[in-house]
Amino acid sequence: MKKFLALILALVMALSLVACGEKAPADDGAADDGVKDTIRFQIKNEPTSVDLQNDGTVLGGFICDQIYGKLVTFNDKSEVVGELAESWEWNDDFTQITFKIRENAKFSDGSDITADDFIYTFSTDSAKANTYMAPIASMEAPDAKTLVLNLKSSNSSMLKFLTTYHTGVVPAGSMEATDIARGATAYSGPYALAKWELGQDMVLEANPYWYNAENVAIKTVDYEFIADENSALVALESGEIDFMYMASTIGITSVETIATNDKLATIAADQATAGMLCLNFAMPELDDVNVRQAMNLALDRAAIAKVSTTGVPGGNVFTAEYFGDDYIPGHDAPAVDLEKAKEFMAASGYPNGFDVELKTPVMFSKAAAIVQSNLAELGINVTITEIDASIWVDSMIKGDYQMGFMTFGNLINDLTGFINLYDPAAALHFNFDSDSTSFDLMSAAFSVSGADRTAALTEFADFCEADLPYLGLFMENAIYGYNADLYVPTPSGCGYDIAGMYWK
Amino acid sequence: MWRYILKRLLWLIPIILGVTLLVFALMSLKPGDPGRVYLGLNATQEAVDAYNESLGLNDPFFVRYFNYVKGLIKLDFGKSWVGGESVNDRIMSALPQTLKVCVYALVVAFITGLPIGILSAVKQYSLADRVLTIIAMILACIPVFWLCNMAAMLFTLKLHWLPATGLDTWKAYIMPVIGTAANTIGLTVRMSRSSMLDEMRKDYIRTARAKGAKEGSVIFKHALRNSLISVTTTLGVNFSILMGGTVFVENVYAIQGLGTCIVRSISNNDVPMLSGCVIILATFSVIVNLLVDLLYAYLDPRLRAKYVGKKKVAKARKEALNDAN
Amino acid sequence: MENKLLELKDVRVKYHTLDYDVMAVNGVSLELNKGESLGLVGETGAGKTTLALSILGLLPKGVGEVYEGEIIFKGEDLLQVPEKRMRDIRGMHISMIFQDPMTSLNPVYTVGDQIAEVLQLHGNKHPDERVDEILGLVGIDPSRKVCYPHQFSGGMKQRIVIAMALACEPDLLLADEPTTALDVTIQAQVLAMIDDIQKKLGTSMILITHDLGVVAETCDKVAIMYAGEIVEYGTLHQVFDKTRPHHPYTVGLFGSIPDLSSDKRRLEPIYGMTPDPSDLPEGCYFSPRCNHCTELCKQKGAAIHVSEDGHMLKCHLFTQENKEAAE
Amino acid sequence: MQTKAKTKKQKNHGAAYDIWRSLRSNKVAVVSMVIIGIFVLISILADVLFDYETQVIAQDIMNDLQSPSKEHWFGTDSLGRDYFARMLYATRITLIISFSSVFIATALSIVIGGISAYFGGIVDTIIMRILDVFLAVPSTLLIICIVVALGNETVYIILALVVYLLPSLVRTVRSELMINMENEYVEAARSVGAGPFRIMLIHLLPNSFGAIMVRCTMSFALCILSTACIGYLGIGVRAPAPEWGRMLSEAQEYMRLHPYLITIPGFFIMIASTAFNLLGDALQDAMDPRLRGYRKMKKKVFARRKK
Repeated sequence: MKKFLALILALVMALSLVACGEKAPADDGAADDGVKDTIRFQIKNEPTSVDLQNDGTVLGGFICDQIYGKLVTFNDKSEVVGELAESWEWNDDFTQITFKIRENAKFSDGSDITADDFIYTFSTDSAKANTYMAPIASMEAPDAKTLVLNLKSSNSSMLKFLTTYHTGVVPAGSMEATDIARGATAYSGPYALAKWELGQDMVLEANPYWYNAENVAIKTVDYEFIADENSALVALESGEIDFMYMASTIGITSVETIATNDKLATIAADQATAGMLCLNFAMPELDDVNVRQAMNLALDRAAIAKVSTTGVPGGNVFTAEYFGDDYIPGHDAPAVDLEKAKEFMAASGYPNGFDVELKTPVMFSKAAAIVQSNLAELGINVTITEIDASIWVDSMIKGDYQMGFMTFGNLINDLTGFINLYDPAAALHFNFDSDSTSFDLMSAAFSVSGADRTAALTEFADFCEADLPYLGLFMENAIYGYNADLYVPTPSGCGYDIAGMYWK
Repeated sequence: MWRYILKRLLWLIPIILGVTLLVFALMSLKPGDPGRVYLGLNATQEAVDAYNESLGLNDPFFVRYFNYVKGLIKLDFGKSWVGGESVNDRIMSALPQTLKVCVYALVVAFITGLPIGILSAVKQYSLADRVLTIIAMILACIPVFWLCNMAAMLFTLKLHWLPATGLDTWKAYIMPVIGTAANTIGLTVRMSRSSMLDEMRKDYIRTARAKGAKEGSVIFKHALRNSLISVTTTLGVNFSILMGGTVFVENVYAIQGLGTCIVRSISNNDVPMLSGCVIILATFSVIVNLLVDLLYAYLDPRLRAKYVGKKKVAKARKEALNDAN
Repeated sequence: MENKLLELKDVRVKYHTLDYDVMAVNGVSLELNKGESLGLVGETGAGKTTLALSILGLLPKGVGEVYEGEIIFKGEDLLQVPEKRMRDIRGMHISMIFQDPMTSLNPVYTVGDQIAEVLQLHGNKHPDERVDEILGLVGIDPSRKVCYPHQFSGGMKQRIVIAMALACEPDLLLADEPTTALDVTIQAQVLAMIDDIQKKLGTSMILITHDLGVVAETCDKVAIMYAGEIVEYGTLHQVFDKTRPHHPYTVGLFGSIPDLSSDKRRLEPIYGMTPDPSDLPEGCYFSPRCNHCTELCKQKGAAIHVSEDGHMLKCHLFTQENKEAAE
Repeated sequence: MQTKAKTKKQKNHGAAYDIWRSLRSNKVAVVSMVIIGIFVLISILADVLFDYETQVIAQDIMNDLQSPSKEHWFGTDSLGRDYFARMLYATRITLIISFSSVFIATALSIVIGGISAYFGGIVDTIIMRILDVFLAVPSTLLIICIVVALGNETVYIILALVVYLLPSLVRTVRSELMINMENEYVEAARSVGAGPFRIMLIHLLPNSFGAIMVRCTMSFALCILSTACIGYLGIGVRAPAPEWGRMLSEAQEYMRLHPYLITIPGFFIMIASTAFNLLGDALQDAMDPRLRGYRKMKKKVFARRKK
């Protein structure tokens, strides 16, 4: 009997030794010496890589933001300010920018950040393929601390492109030295990647050589990967994590639950994604502009926004995020005006309404119900078909719907993607207006720049106002939960910089 | 004994190959367009086709399978469809967590299940037996994901005893391990109870009593040793049930194990990652089954003698004979 | 008096089941002296094994119960003895052999260990040479004590069980149909071996069987049991003597054995079945099957009639008033 | 002198009556049979009690997340649908899926098990090795692979469950048939010239019917649990049809403020699979004559003839 028990124990020890390898379980974050300077940051999934030039995933980008310094960045009033560059100046026709790099700008290993580092980083092949660096024609470094960028064509929004983490800088030659996806040799951002083994925790340490390192309060950032939103919320409530980030935003019910807990708070930032009601123009009734105008005036966008997002009602898709300086004030969502809507219906080819099917995933079921009751006023009776989330995006792309919900947050995250919305030939096409007028106007606007572009975009906006290729419903916002005694600055254009946070 | 082990090991290879064929065939039925997923929705169709070509998706089925197996032999599970990350690294980093939870769960299940089973067998038809059997039955049927959620709510939110996520401190192990082990505890109790009852009815128990042995030694020395044999057979099956359960437990307690990989690859339709995880888990379950079979053969002298081979016994007799004369 | 080893006084045993009781043994009185061997003969279900188990106190707990009578073993009433003392007696002073050798040995321990266990239980710290000795005694090659039960034939296993029973040289050996499961040739060997060991160690034995031939060869005394009662008890010579008066059941038993010497063509079997112990008939239990059955037999249980030389019969045929009625 | 034994006449019935009698006497079996009866009743009546279109799927946003009240016994879910109606309908869907997959799996297993047991040799080893492959993949993962690969129409879910149940069922059938094949009556039948199928149908199957029934009941419980598992992962029965697993995972969000949403489906799943498992256990006890167990120790040894 003893022989047998010994054998079982040996088997168990062998298996568990193999399993946990030689590493002792990770210690419990840096020992905080009285002053709390660590923050446990939750994100949904472990990023697949921290390669600043290739990383397509949202979470990877968020971490690159913290560890790679950029020439310029947004402040909390969404104005472009210098980060690694002290100052910059355009030439008159917006084809050349000259940056003056800060004297005290250093990498996390203490070496100086010079123009050559930028030139090296911007001239790797993956940089050339990156849309944000595509406009750069050539670069010069008159001296160590000045960088001159010559653009292919006059492009005023190039400055905006340089605020994204894609245009971060790494020490010259470091791309070849290490596999950049797992981390660079030295970091130019406020934080440096201290420890990251796949599957284990990811820890960032404050970069001592950061140009304003002295007022960075949080010294260590310990990332926790929790995929299930409910578990993350449980962790936040039990004080195991301090900041609940998820991927792009947290859900409505999490916001409600946090609201009931005074130890927690939420913070919101405008997001570049809009929720919209897409209309399939293959259906004659929806091809009639009067019907679209009628529906546009009948939708109660306040109620729809309340049930489907933490964001705000609104509708047009022309946001600062995409258009940079030449952003045209958006056409705000029209107020509900039933009489005018009924007039439009009467003027339309279908005065006494028609039947239409609205496909919706479970997360927009509530909004669908409101749309159904709103359109019923016009005699349009909507049957709601709930479709499985796994096939929702595919069926929208293939145009396999009459009316359907769509949000752009998870579909496009850069300019070209946005333009393609209107290109009938593009893979992602929403059957917007049977002809390609809106696409022609859109591509024309982007072939020019400066004042002509603004004029072209205004013309495009007016066309959309009149023709209504889709019905904008709400503007999503990114909302996150965090520990109430943590000060979180209002988020700037490109999301959250942890450097600005501190414990109260 | 070694001939038997070798034979079983040889049998392992076709089974693991069979598993890879099964999983690969299933996954190749999956309509999926890795190019589109990787390059994003606004990449041009040619770029997408080029990428698919590079992955070799257009080759005939058996060529693709052959390449896949060639990769497997070199322990290279190919590239994930999402973010092009190598599946290998992800699996190698996720495997320890899952194995830790599964092994500890197996031990916990065995250590709690067996004594309870014995107790309720020895005290048959007593109140304890009735109560324990019903609890064991409920434990065996409780849905894992529901149990974990409820436990997390109770112990983390209401009582603040246990941490909610991860496997950092030993306390963090408690809920995941018990969650994974719950079903197996139920099965072990039922299995050990019925095998103990069978053994207690056998004649050699009466012989032991007739020898004047204490009741305790009759139960533990004689009956338990025999019933352990049939209980160990369920060890192997239980281990693969445990691994099936990790998908849910790791999801609720945010453990970066293979279970989380599987859930993530389901939502991303990431086929190489899913098949990689499933094949690794299947391989481990097959290996553990083999280990359990060997343990079973070791425990049961009838089997062991058969594989020790006739030679040994014959040799013993020959020696005895030439001693005698 | 001192050589009286075992005395049973009106022992009655019943099994409790949830809706009725089974009367397995209904008043058995016996005596056994040192070195004597008693044959206990009867049909299946006559309560033979129950009697043996009750002597050793091995009746299933909470089910079997000796509700009346005494079992005096060397002056000590085993029914009052505490469990701990009883355990010392089992294997040391009284040991038992069971019917089916195939399942009586624990399959996962070596034969040597199982025999050694008895010795260790009763104070023998290093039992090895005793194990070899006892194995030799039962005719098994001591070197094979490292083998496992499944490596032995039925006959060999029974020898091992016997070795186990006789390891501590008990005073009394209860053998519950030791040879029934074996075929005839092995049966003879095992019986011969039991006989000469018994003579060598001076152990007295109660041999339970339904085979009168086996009793004839090995036992000194014979008791015939029917439906939980001893209906006839006497020395081998008395019971097997054709000329004496016998209990009708004994006559029936002998009638059922094909006797090569006599020229009788047909056997005279006993008709009917053993009565259901939970539903025993009134009066003498054998009355429904007895061809000498009288009205008296049906009403009252038979009295015990003991002849001068100790030949006991339990039947109305032999009691006084019946004898006058018969003349 | 002693209590009069029973007087009922002992009719000689086939094994089925004997099993039924022992089941009836086993309290646990009775309870589980009642529960299963209720579930079957629910799933039959679900269509009658609630109209699928208006009451089970139709959304009524205004009064969503009502806690259990008089007119909504189980309250309403996040889309205002009556939770009681959805639970009953989910019972119906789960039972239909479970029943069909168990039925198909048993039929298939009898065929495959029969072939493998009867012909033995190479055929048997091949079948066994193929089953080993299926058994190697941990249970839930096998179902996940199939459903992810083929899509989550109900047909594919049933196929996945059949493939999941098949190995253990085939092994039970095969071992039962093999045990029975050793009995002499198979030799006798063969000697009289009976063909393999005739032997299989008339001699072997009725005898191993007991063990197959036990395995069937246990498989039912496994089916219920697995349907719920894939439902929880979101790849089970497709929306908008209600299904326990998916209702449970959707209710996770509202766990704190509306706990009834998550407890009720979990409870149903547990009760259903426990009931089937308990019945399976009781069946196993009833099948096994040796096990006196719950059967009130009716001694089979003493023949009981009315004098």
